[in-house]
Amino acid sequence: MTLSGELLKGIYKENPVLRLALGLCPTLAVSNSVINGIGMGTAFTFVLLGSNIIVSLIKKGVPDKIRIPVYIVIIASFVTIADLFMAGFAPKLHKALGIFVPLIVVNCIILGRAEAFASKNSLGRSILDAIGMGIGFTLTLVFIGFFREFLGDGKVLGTPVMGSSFEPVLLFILPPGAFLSLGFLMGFLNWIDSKKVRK
Amino acid sequence: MKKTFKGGAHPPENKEYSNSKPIEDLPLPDRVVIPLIQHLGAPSKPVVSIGDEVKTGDPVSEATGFVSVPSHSSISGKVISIGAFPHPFGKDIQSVVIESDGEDRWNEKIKFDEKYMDIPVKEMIEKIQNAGLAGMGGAAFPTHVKLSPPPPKKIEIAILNGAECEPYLTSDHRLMLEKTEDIIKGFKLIMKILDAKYGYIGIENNKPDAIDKMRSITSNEKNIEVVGLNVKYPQGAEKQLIKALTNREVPSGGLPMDVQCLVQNVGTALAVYEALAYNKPLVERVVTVTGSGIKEPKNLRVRIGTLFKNLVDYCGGYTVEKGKLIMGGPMMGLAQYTDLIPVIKGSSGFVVMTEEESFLEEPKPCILCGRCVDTCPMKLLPCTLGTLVEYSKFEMLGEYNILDCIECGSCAFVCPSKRNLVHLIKYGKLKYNEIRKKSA
Amino acid sequence: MEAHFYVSSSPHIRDRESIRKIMFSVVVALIPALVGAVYFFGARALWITVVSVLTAIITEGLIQKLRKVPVTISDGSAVVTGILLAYNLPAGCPYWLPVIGSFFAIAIGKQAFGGLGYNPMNPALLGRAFLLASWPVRMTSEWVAPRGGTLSGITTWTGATPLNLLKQARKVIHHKELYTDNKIQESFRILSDISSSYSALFWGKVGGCLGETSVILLLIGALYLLYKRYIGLEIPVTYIGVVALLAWAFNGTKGLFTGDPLFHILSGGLILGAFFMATDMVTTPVTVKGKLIFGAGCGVLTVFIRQFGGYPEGVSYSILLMNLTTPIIDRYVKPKIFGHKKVE
Amino acid sequence: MRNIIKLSSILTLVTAIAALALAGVNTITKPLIEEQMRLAVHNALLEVLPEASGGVCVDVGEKKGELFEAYSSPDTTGLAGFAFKAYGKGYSSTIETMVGLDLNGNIKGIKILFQQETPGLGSKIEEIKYGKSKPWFQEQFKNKNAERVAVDKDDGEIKSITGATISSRAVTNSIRNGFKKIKPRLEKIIKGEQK
Amino acid sequence: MNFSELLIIALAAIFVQNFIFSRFLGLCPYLGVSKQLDSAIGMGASVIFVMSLASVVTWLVYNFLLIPAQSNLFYKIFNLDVEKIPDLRFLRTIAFILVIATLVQFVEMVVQKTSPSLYRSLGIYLPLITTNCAILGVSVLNIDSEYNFIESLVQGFTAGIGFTLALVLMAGIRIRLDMAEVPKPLKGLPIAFITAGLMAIAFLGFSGLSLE
Ligand SMILES: Cc1cc2nc3c(=O)[nH]c(=O)nc-3n(C[C@H](O)[C@H](O)[C@H](O)COP(=O)(O)O)c2cc1C
Ligand SMILES: Cc1cc2nc3c(=O)[nH]c(=O)nc-3n(C[C@H](O)[C@H](O)[C@H](O)COP(=O)(O)O)c2cc1C
Ligand SMILES: Cc1cc2nc3c(=O)[nH]c(=O)nc-3n(C[C@H](O)[C@H](O)[C@H](O)COP(=O)(O)O)c2cc1C
Ligand SMILES: Cc1cc2nc3c(=O)[nH]c(=O)nc-3n(C[C@H](O)[C@H](O)[C@H](O)CO)c2cc1C
Ligand code: SF4
Ligand code: SF4
Ligand code: SF4
Ligand code: SF4
Ligand code: FES
Repeated sequence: MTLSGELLKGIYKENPVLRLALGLCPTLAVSNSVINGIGMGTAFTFVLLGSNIIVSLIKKGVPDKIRIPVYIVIIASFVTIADLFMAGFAPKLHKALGIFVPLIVVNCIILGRAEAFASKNSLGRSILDAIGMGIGFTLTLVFIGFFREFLGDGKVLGTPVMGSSFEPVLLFILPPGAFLSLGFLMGFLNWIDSKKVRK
Repeated sequence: MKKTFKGGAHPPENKEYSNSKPIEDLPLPDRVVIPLIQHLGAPSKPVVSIGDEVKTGDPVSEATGFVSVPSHSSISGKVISIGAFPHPFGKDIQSVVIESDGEDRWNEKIKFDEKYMDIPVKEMIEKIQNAGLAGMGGAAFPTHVKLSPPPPKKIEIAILNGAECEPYLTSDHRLMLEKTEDIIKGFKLIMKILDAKYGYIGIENNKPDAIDKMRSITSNEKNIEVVGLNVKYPQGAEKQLIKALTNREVPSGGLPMDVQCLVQNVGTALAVYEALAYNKPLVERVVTVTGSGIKEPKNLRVRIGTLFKNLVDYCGGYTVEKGKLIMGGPMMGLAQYTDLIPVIKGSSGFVVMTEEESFLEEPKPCILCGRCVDTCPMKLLPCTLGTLVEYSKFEMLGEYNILDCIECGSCAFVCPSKRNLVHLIKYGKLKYNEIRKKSA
Repeated sequence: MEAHFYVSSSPHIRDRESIRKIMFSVVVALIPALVGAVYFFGARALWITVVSVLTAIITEGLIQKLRKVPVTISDGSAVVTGILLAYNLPAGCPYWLPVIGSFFAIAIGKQAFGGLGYNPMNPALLGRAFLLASWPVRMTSEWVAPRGGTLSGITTWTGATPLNLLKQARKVIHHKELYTDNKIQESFRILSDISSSYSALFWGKVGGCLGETSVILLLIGALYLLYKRYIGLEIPVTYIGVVALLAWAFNGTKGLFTGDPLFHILSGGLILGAFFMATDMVTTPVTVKGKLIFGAGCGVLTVFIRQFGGYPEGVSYSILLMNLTTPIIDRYVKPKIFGHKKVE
Repeated sequence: MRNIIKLSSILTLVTAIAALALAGVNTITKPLIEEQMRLAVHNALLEVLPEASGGVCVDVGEKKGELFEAYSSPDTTGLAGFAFKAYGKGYSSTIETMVGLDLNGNIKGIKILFQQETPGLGSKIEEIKYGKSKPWFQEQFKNKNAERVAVDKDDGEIKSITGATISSRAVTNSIRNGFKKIKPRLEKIIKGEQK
Repeated sequence: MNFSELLIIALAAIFVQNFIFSRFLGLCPYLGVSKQLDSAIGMGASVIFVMSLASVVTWLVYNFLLIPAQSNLFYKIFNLDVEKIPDLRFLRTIAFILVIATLVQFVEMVVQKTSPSLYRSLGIYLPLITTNCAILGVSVLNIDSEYNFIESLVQGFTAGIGFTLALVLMAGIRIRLDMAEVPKPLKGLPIAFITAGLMAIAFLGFSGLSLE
């Protein structure tokens, strides 16, 4: 695969959330606003990038039997770093994302990429993969976040954009709205794909 | 004790077309087609060749095992062909075709035997097999097999099935009115063969005249009781009949003898009597020809092998050009694509429906209304069975006990979505059995 | 003459019942309540119903066109959904509410799953739950007082619908420390007055969703459906029975077995729900035993939500929640098959 | 066996390195985080008790961070008022409010510190109307006596949010009840100060 | 300790703040293992067990090792000054995940040894559970909510029950969806999400629950 392909695949073709159905919990939980999506996406990308780099660097030295535990420790370390810095520099966001920051550690995308990609590929490719996947994840969160914030709260990035006569569809900002938005987004992508295939 | 079972349906009875028509003898046909398969079990093997002269009652084929019966010529004449001919089961089947000599000369051995009651049981059973008896209630299971339960089993209750729950059909009804004594004699023979303690005669309450007649004839018999049954389909189905009369449930996968019962159709009882008392093989039976597609519906005594077309012509012909021809009743009967099919031992009637009557709506998705569940006499979940088959989930059919289905058609009848449940279930049974065989 | 015969699998005759007949009978059965709604709440009740039904039909037709499947709007199921959704709205709500609700009910509650027969949950109730979650203020404050009566059905109290009144009063009494004496006394008076609302509740002279208020008119329709055997008594009777029992046992303010079962039966959407919505066959169990469990479950949940929940009324959520259990009930609760010793 | 020991020691080593690295990060961020937390409280205090600006707030709570004294000058003299944290169970969260009081028990300002009420409904307790700079719901509390605040539905003066009576009540009642609870202590402190 | 408080924790974990429908924790196994009823029940049972156990163990780790308070073992054993106890809270994430992973491994081993039949029905789900955020989630939530030991256990156990409830209901519905004419683009995961959304709407009926 070309290098740019390595970067871009995570955005659409192998989008971790929409295509691989991984990392669903944070996607649904923090996608109620754009800003949450950006925050989560950034933290996630940082952890993914960090762990992909380290895993790719040490891939030869780790015995197979303890590969997973070692990866988990590495990932957990980066998560903690992200967690601590976020608490120090962006306390509001940190509070809004709640337990989903520490939970990045079990996010299946990260372990999945470490396992399936970084442990088998060169450092450069692993970095590109991490950035691509991170962007794919972040974009998905931001997209769903935009949709939910706009419909459910009448706001974009926290600023009211609809007139006062607009009565937002509260459901979208509530938990069911997350499921419905993601479900229909996935269905929509399937529909587009089927159109493409027919052509 | 409630004289019925749980579930069931109430299709329109439509018996008035023919229930007051006395049985008439159909004039002898010019030729008969005698299929070698008219019963459940191994097909019989022909014993005549083309050109042979036969008399009425002469065997034309022999049984090929215990669960098999011979066929007999139903007229006198000459064998003109042996080959595959259209058959009510929907495919062509090996048959012996006999051309009538118009004289109806009977085999000499067929005559009244005064001491018929005294022959040993074993011989009786042999005679019944040789007479070619197969159940006349529809399934055509060889009668002698049912009458010889394997040693540890003991039949305590013999049941005469006069329910005739299928709409339209009236042949059993007319027989019970016109041949009452002979039927009872046959029933007593059956009880004697089995050494049965009690006899029940179950008749649906829509035939009060038959109940009265049967009661008057059996009033002196202490161990025979005539029981009026709720009018409900499928009251005549073996398991449901036993449940209604004795409150016993034939276990799943089991046979009536597992609950010490045996069920025979009234026509079979008559045939048993004639086979033992007259040595008469099963060469004729009573057939109801009915439905709004028939000009003059009738009950006819017909030689086995007579083509259905002859029956129709005798009944004045069809009223319509297009319609549906069913051998048996409309709930379980087999639709025929031609009327050039022979009457066989299990043909209790032919129903001809008009085009409008035979129109079936497009099936729609199941709305889970549960009507089929309420109505199923076996207490299955027909809707689920149907859906599982539609989506090819054959391996799950066992969990829903598909093999317990008696294919009575009640579920499909009541379904507001007009689903072809029985069709699906039949197909499902086939597939499920395949899977079971493979894994066994 | 050479006759031509059709061939098909048995059985060759079918019952006259059809989906369409059943659905339009339900429509007929719902008409008395609509007449009542128009009488009590004015012509707006009729228009809301019309808007809701039309949206339901158009949505169903459009989606089926889009999906390129046969358009089945004439089977009447969308009409029933439309009417029932309208019956679940306050009479004073703006017209866009039934439009959006009906769209959600049909498009997402029903067609997304493949249409009639495939939806796991009651579409009309999903529509209502969607509206309630999205515009709670609209859905809980657009009440219209009935002609010649009050919202509460009690002449001396005008502020709220009966169950709301009860809920608020109970709350005040449980948290006396938070409220003024005035308020506490008032709450006690409400509790003692509540039984004077029976007749208003029975006839429908009370505030509430437009189709749920009149017990007698709903029962007339329900009797018709029972007579036609389109609904059975299993669910309604267990549902209402369990509500009565539990309300009597636990809803009193003076300890166990001091509750007012009659009030709980007559008020809110229980009659509408029990006879017309908990009986929707698509989303309820097929077996008799299953239906009894379903009805009882609805009863328990309704009382639980009325008693402890954030909403004064629990009927719609109870039915929706029990809808979720339907596939499991159908899977594990089977009738005893003829000839089997026991259900495994 | 030997293998197990080898594997365990590698794992331990990795973990130890990770722990050390994290300890390093922690020493950097810990003061930052603590400062953030302090700032949050401090800013809230200043907001609800502008009189105390310039002065410091001294924590006097039994439970850490529940009750504050405010002084009008840096050397902790001249008691200017109090602030306390009130907790009320709302619709879907426990709402945490900082309440500023003058010495007579009149509210000088309130600030919601934490709430997770339904967005668009209960969360309107923090809504800032277009063109305004302060949340209208919280502004209502200014200069009301903490002992007597109540929402309109309970015959009080605080206008509750439509469709979110529960959240409105939670804030209001938590302030009233919180004040009732600390009142004796406040009186004691004031007496001590006057001595 | 107050019984009604525990009841509130339980009701919240099962209904009001169901891990699936409200907290969004454990969605992978929720969607992955809800295609069949038997496996849903097996998975549910495993999660209930592991969640309870993890709640207890992580609570102990946090309160006896990580926080600088009198409960800390350093304080107890070395008689250290509270002020001087190292504040190891920053190690929470790494400690919890390792504890949980070890715990699951251990449980797997024990079950395999003691009850092969149980292992056959639950064993396959155990490895899946390590990377399930519901387990780590409940552990972190217990700490964030400042729950005591019993409260943590109750929350862990009942959250598992809530998870199982959601899983089993979903499995029932998905079996039915398998035999429905779902529009093509929505087949599979999309309709599963939509169903979960509608289920979450139904669970809104429990919102605002208060025991009084
Ligand atoms: C393989 C087989 C063996 C049978 N054996 C006996 C038997 O030993 N005794 C008996 O009374 N009936 C026996 N039957 C007949 C059934 O009880 C029943 O009468 C027959 O299947 C027709 O029933 P139906 O017309 O209700 O379908 C047997 C049937 C089959 C298929
Ligand atoms: C649905 C159903 C309905 C039946 N109805 C009758 C009936 O009305 N009369 C009858 O004699 N046999 C009926 N049978 C066949 C009986 O089950 C049974 O096979 C028959 O009475 C046995 O008698 P036979 O061997 O003499 O035919 C029915 C079978 C089924 C499956
Ligand atoms: C999805 C949903 C979320 C809700 N959120 C809140 C809330 O955040 N705060 C609140 O007070 N009430 C909330 N409610 C409760 C209702 O709006 C309730 O009817 C209202 O609090 C009663 O107040 P009222 O007397 O102003 O109608 C919510 C209701 C629903 C359906
Ligand atoms: C007795 C009966 C009750 C019904 N109740 C409802 C209902 O509560 N909600 C609804 O959307 N449709 C109802 N329907 C219509 C229909 O079953 C419904 O649209 C299906 O759920 C859609 O698949 C009902 C139909 C009948 C016959
Ligand atoms: S339907 Fe046919 S086989 Fe069944 S009982 Fe009636 S006549 Fe006999
Ligand atoms: S499932 Fe079989 S036994 Fe039951 S009603 Fe249908 S055809 Fe009859
Ligand atoms: S009768 Fe038809 S529609 Fe009703 S449950 Fe049975 S199969 Fe489904
Ligand atoms: S690990 Fe958590 S976030 Fe990732 S998919 Fe599984 S449950 Fe969801
Ligand atoms: S892939 Fe996320 S828990 Fe399995």
